[in-house]
Amino acid sequence: MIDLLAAVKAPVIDYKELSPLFALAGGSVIVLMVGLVRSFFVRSVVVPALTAVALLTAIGLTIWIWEPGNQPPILEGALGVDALSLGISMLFYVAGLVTIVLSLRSTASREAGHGEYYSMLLGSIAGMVVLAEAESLMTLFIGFELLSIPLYVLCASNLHRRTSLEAGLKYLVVGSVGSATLLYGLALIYGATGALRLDGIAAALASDAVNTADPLLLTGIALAATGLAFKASVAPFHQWTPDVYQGAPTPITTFMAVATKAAAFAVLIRLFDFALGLSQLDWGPALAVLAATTIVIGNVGAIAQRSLKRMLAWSSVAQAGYLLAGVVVGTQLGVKATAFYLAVYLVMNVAAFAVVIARERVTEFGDDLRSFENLGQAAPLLAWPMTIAMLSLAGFPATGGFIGKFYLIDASVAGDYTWLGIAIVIGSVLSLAYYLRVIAVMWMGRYEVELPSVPPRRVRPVAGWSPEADARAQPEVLAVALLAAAATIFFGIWPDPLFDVARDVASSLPSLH
Amino acid sequence: MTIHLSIVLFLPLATGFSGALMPRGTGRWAVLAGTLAVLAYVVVILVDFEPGGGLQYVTNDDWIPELGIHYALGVNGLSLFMIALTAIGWVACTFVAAFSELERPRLFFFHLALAETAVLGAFMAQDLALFIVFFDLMLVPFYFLIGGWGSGDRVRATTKFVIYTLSGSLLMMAAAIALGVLATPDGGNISFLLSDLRERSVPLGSQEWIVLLFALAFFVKAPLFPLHGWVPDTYRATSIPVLALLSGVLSKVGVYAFLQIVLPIMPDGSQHWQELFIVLAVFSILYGSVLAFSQDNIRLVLAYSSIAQLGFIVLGIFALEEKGAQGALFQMLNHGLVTVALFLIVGVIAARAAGSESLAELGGMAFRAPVLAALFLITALATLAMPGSGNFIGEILILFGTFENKLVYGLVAAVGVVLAAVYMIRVYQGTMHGPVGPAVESRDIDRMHLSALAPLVALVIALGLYPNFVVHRTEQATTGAIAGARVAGAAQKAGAQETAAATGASAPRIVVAEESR
Amino acid sequence: MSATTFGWLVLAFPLAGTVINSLGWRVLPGRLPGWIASSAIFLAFLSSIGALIKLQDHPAEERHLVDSLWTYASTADFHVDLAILIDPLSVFMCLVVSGVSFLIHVYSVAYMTSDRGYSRYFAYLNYFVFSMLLLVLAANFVILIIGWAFVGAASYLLISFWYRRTTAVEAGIKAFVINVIGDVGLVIGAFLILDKTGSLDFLQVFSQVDQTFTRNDGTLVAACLLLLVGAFAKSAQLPLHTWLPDAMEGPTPVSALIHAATMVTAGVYLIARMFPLFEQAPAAADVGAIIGCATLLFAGTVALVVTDLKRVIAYSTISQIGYMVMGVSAAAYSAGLFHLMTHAFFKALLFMGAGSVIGAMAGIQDMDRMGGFRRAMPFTFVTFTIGALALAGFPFTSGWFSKDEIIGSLLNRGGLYAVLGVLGYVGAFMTAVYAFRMVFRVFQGEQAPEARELEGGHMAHGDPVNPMTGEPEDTDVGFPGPEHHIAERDWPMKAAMGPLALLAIVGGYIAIPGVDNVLEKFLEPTFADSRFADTHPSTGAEWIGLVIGGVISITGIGLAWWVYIREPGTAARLRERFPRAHNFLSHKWYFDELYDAVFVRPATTIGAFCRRVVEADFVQGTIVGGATGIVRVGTSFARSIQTGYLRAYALLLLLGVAGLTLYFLLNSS
Amino acid sequence: MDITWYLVLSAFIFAIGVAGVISRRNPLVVLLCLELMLNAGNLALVAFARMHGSEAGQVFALIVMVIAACEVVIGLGIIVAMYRNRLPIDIDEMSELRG
Amino acid sequence: MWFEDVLFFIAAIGALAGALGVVFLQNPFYSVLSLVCHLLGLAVLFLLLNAEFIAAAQVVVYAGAVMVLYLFVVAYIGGTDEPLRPESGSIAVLGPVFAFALAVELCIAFISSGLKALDSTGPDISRPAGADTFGSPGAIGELLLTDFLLPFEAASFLLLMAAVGAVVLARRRRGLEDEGTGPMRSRDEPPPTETLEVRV
Repeated sequence: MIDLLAAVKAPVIDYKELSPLFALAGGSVIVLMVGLVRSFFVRSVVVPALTAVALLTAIGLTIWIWEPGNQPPILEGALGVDALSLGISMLFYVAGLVTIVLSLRSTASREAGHGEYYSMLLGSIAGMVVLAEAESLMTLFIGFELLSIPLYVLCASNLHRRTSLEAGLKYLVVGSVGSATLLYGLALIYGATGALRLDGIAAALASDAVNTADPLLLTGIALAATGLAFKASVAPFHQWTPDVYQGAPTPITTFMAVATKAAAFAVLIRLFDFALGLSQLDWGPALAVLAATTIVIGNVGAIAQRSLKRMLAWSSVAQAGYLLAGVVVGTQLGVKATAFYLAVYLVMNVAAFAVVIARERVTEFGDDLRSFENLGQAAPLLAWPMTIAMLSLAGFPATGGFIGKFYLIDASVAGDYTWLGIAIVIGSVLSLAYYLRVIAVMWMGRYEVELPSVPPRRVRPVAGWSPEADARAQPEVLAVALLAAAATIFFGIWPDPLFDVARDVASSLPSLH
Repeated sequence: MTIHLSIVLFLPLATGFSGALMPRGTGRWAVLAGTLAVLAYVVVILVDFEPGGGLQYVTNDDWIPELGIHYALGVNGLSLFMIALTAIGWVACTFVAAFSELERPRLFFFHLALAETAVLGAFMAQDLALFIVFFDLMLVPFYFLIGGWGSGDRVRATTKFVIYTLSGSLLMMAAAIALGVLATPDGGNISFLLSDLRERSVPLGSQEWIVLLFALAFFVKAPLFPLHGWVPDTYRATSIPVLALLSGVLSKVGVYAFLQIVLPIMPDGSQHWQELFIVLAVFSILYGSVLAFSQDNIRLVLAYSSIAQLGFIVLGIFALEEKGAQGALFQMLNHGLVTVALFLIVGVIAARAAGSESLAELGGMAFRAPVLAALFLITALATLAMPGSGNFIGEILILFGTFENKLVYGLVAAVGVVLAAVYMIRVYQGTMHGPVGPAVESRDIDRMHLSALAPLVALVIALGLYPNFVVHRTEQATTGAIAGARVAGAAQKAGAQETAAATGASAPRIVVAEESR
Repeated sequence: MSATTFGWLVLAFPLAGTVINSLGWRVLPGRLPGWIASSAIFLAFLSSIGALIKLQDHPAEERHLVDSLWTYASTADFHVDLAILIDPLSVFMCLVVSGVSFLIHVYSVAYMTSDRGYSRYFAYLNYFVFSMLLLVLAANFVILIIGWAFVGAASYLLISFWYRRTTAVEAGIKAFVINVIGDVGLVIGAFLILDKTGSLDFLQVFSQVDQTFTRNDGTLVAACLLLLVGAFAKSAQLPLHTWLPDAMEGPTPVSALIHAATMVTAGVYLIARMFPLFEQAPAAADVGAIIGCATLLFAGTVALVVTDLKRVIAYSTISQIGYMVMGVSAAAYSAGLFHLMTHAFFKALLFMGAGSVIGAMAGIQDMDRMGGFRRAMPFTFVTFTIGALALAGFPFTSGWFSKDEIIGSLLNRGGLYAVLGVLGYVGAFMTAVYAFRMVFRVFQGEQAPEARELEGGHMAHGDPVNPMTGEPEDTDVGFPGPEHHIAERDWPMKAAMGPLALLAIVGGYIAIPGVDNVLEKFLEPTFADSRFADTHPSTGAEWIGLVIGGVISITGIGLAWWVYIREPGTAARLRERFPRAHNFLSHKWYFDELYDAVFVRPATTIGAFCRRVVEADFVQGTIVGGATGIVRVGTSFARSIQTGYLRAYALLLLLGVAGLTLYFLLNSS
Repeated sequence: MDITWYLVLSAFIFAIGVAGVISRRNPLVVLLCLELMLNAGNLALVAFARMHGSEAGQVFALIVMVIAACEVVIGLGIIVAMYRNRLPIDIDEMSELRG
Repeated sequence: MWFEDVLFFIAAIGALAGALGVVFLQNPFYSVLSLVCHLLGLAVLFLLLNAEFIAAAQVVVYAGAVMVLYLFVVAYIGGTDEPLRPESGSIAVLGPVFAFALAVELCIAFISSGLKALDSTGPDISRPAGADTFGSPGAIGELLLTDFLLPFEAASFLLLMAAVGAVVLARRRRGLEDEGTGPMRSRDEPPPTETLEVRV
């Protein structure tokens, strides 16, 4: 027995690098346990607090282990803890914190049970981290599922709303199809290169043993790309997005919108720009076409929406298109631009969703445009964040969105994808149509605004609040909205801090020129 | 003395913020004070500015080194009077607005102040990206100003306006980025600093489409035919003080950028499109004039007249000749001043005709409102470039410049001068002369508007008396701006002349000019 | 004080008058504005005399004084000073303009009394005089153009002075636009000259003409023709004359000042001023001469049939200016300017008389309703007749000398010019006829009711209607004042008409062939280097010419007497005999109709077309609508595939996978 | 037996799974079809493992089984929840969110 | 070796048949059973590919446990026949067609691939005596504890999450009522009437 154990060469476990993951996993278990306590106070105050603590710890640890430049993978090539993964993980943590705050009064967390709700949130975040750090196909797939499965549940967690369950089911089924496709693609890549580790794959492609244009490999790439594109809601794999975003509890929608997308792009960057970088000439154009399609589809889809959540879902599809441009060019600049835009994208979407939550809890129109009429007079403190978010999403200057788009266009032009830059521009023009409408509804009175012809789908108010209740009744949401809006402006005027992070992120992929 | 442009630039915004935080009644005065302070500062600059001294009062710090964007401000002959125009226009319009009844006044004046900062920034920016930032930024306040305080179908109008303008300027942004990237030498760092871009060179092929996209943005803003689709709705919906600024000041940003940015950086590209742009300009002159005298609503007459006027300005710029460019720049100033004045007058008139602005319902006001009539007459005559007004010098320089290079186009454009006389006099008579209109309930101009308008009109007259004040200060800058393009043009013309000589037809200049077009 | 200082003063006084009157419109009482204005002009007149004296101190060859206040505008090769040029020609013009203007101001003081726009009127009038003087004093093209346009604006303002008359408004815009056309012509001409000679300054240009241009150089001819366009627009020569008859909508003194004595002769001045250019481009000069001749004949024929008193005089003005243009184009400069001066005297006089009569007629201008005013208005009758005699070129009146000097020098040039000269005699005959047609129809014949009332001692007061359209007048604007003023009653009018009548007779004696030619000697320095400086018809020839002219005018007057006094109704019978001819003439050769068809209507149609079709269908429809349409389609598509059916989503996903895989397979090796 | 055979087989199983997902309305059966797709992946992985002679693929397959189980659990959970809420157990009925 | 080939074909046919059965059988109950059959077929194939442990796991865990879970649920919600109303047209047709197309594409990819190894039965994988043979539980276990430690752990964590999720979704709702007394009683609690509505 002893000798048998001796025979096993135990792997070196780098606890330092893994610490954030431990924080998350441990946190989620603890939260789960604490959640079993019967006291309402413990459930609805301590549990979120603990979750927040876990996330803050993770943030702290991430900063502690922050290390730009190319890092060797750890745990036998399972994880690559480098600036890319760490930087993007930061977004997950922030998104998680925001979600906690937004969930404080939500029915979802109570119906799911606070302990389970928050522990699954942490679990999903852990999955994202694993996905972002994945250095081998296996880890990649596990991370992918670990992020998805809790989300399926969370989407459905508003168990008394038919739409919520519908969202859960749709997300589950389509998502599983996506992951199965991804799995098959990974299998083919494994078959073609004989390696599960990304660096192994890169090496195999570099060696002349494997032809970078081998049908097996390319087919694998195609299927894998599909799976990931699905998560990033890139057209034509975007269709789940509007339905799920609309059906899911809004805090979860916020989380999905910002965090899931970030995770998907982290892994896209790692898989395509790092592992498959050598066959960029093969997959580049295809992804570019996908990006352009996504930009167009997302924007035109958003134009006719009355439900804010749905509109933001469509717009997030469009944004995915913009982001994909950064991946397509496969350059340092591209990675930087993508990372930067992801961060900006987070703040501006959080601002928008926070306002949506604040409104849908108090009006009987839910997230329909009508619940924003004349918000400018009624509650300027809510109207301003929304306005700023919309302007930023539309890419007006002095907001983060402007710098982000500028950066992305810069990247695509520098990467000889000028037409993709033009596509981004055209997309932004289209997007004005619906972003400006929101602003108009809020500031310019109802009667002048021509709303889309489709009859408003009466979303039953999530809450039974009296209509005269306003933002002041939920200060935490207001605070989130204001903070996010402030950040949007800040990054639009002083983006340098973000640029430094982006530079570190890109520095972890030295193979790119 | 040391002059800090940043102060001038952000003063309005600061006052706007403080005004927004002040109690309801007082915010407007803060903003008004801010605009006045800016004006004072600008006057100091005007006095202190050293003609022929090139770029002055330069501020140049890194803003976003990652993207090669600098926070670079400066004033040269080109921007000097544009800044002055901005300051003056804003004082006048803020003044008028401050005395009129508004809902949500603090918000209104905040946006007004923000707009001034943006416009000033666009004129001061010495970095392409910074220019674009301000160029797009100015849309935000105007979006709110039109949509929030306009009348009629204002939301559709303002949305149309923003989409139109932004679709132009976003394409320009793409082009600008391409310019920056392509101009970056291998191993060099990307930089959008105008001075850097001027030194770096871009291959002709790329220059061509880049210039085209720039022109698209600027022509939409100007506006030129056929990119003026937003004009009628917007002009109808916008409230008078805002409209005065929109038409008087904003329309100049684009054409100004031709001189400041496009021509110096991409001379060959500009030269390449000279023909097209001149044709567009001439067409706009004729089209705008014709539509102007077939409109019934005063605002629309002025709207289309400014299309024609901007056509003249573009014509002057792309004559690629000192006189032309000089005239164009001067004309920007003149047209800005008279337009602001004209729209304020329109407001006064409408107030005396139960809000009606239709020529059919107006008329015969002069008798009870002689002062108003006099002010209107002077501005109207100035607008139609009556000799003795600054506009005349501007226009004659533009025409001379055009004759020099493109005689035939110049002759066609000259028709526009006559048409201008027709529609301006038509408006003047339609409101002030003729039988008393049904809607008219005439009384003379009130003190407030008088004190806003009198200085403007005085300024117009002064420019007519001593235009050289401007011309002298701007000469060096304009000459420099078009120098590059002229060289390119001269080369081409030389070729043309040789061919002309080869075919035996040489002697009189007219012939040559015709052939070289 | 130097001559140039006087020159600036000449400009300063009227300007000051303008400012005072326009600012003091509310405070100045009674006739004070009028007197202020008149004195301003009088001071200007004195300063011109001062300038004259100072100028004469200089030796002949140095009588070109330029003085500049400041650089007006200067960039590249375009350099303009705000400068005036004092030389005999400009001084002469100053004297004529300010002198005649002064008298007309005085006349207006009375005539316009009780008009509600009294001080506005004098502000305009002073402004006009200022502009006119600026025009004649200008030392370079730009200043010239400025003055040129200023007088145009002033005339516009005064034509539509009674601005609630629709007719006045229309006349105003017509005059303004045609003047602008002229300005544009000048501008382009100026450019061609600047482009070749590199200067806009008169003296410099003139000094370079001979080196720069060959004889009849293409550019130069073009430039001169463009200058002629300007001149013709201002001087109402064919084909740009149509505005002048309508301009009679303005108050009568205005017609006297602007549309007879001064402004309309600016064209003549221009040609004279530009003589070096024209002499280097004889082709252009010929064009000028021919058109002048054509104009004088055309206008004469029309004047024979028009019944509106003021319009008859207007057409006679057009015709007389035809003589001047013909003269100066044919290098008979002093002759042309001489006629300019005398014409200013007698034509102003005629208008004043007409104004007096119209006053008596309570604003009616139609000769058909006049008659028999001789006894009612003796003074007016006498002065008007004197004017008519001078106009008709009756021997020993000023018109006799000046007109025949022109024709004489034409004949002397020979060739084409001789022909023109003969035609000039034809014109002279018509002139005599229509001049006395007026006299006889207004003052002789059976009395009009107004005349009878006036004899009865009180004034006719019809309720004010617009004589053209018959629409009721809006007395707010004071047309033509609640009460009417006639020379018989108001001394300032007499005071103005008397001197003019005198001048209309003796004005000619400054240039009696053989005796002396003060004018020519005085102008000599200006035209010193003219090619034709010393080609003069012999005194004998001139006298022969004078005799012929005298005979012609007497026969003309006789014919008029026969038709209108001896055999009344002859005119009617003629009308019966030749209805077509009569229609043709009374419709002024259908010029207005022609222009309406050729320019006005097409322009408006194009405008309507652009508004309805281009703007609506192309700009809004195609560009805007097209874009939005595409987006709409895309939107509905994106929504239509978003069916909500999970299986549909899965299907699309599958499609995507299959498609992507296919693409990669095709790209694989 | 050549590896290719196994792969071809897995390809067809995968396709059948997809077809099932698309054409069946009963969520239970749809879940089963998802299982099919995952199994196809497994087969491919194991086959490749054999081809490369390394067990990595097999481990991957093992992990995938776990994951498949998890998906099943969640799927069944949602179905049960739907049942609890008296919602029809039919995918086509769950199409309130659309457009 | 003929015996292996025969076995392959039998197993392959079994697997395919099971798969088809899942899709085509109306009654979910039978679908589950045919999936079991499919899984068994796969297990045999795994054996043929020298993956004993995987095969075993397949049979025990998958075909055993998971399928039982299925059966329970089917029984719980009453696995009624899917009503045989005509499938909503185009989708039902297009689905199989494109699925088949995809299969064909994949096959093309496998066949046209340049890898020689594909057309072999794989390299020799015999191990020295004493060491665990290829794919044996020992070998797999060792790998799980060494090279693939993290996936192993992560998988376990994933199972935890799944369990929690299952609990959340499937447990009887109770305790919502007694929860509403805390200091931070959130006011957006759904009124009971609403829940009733939703249940319809």
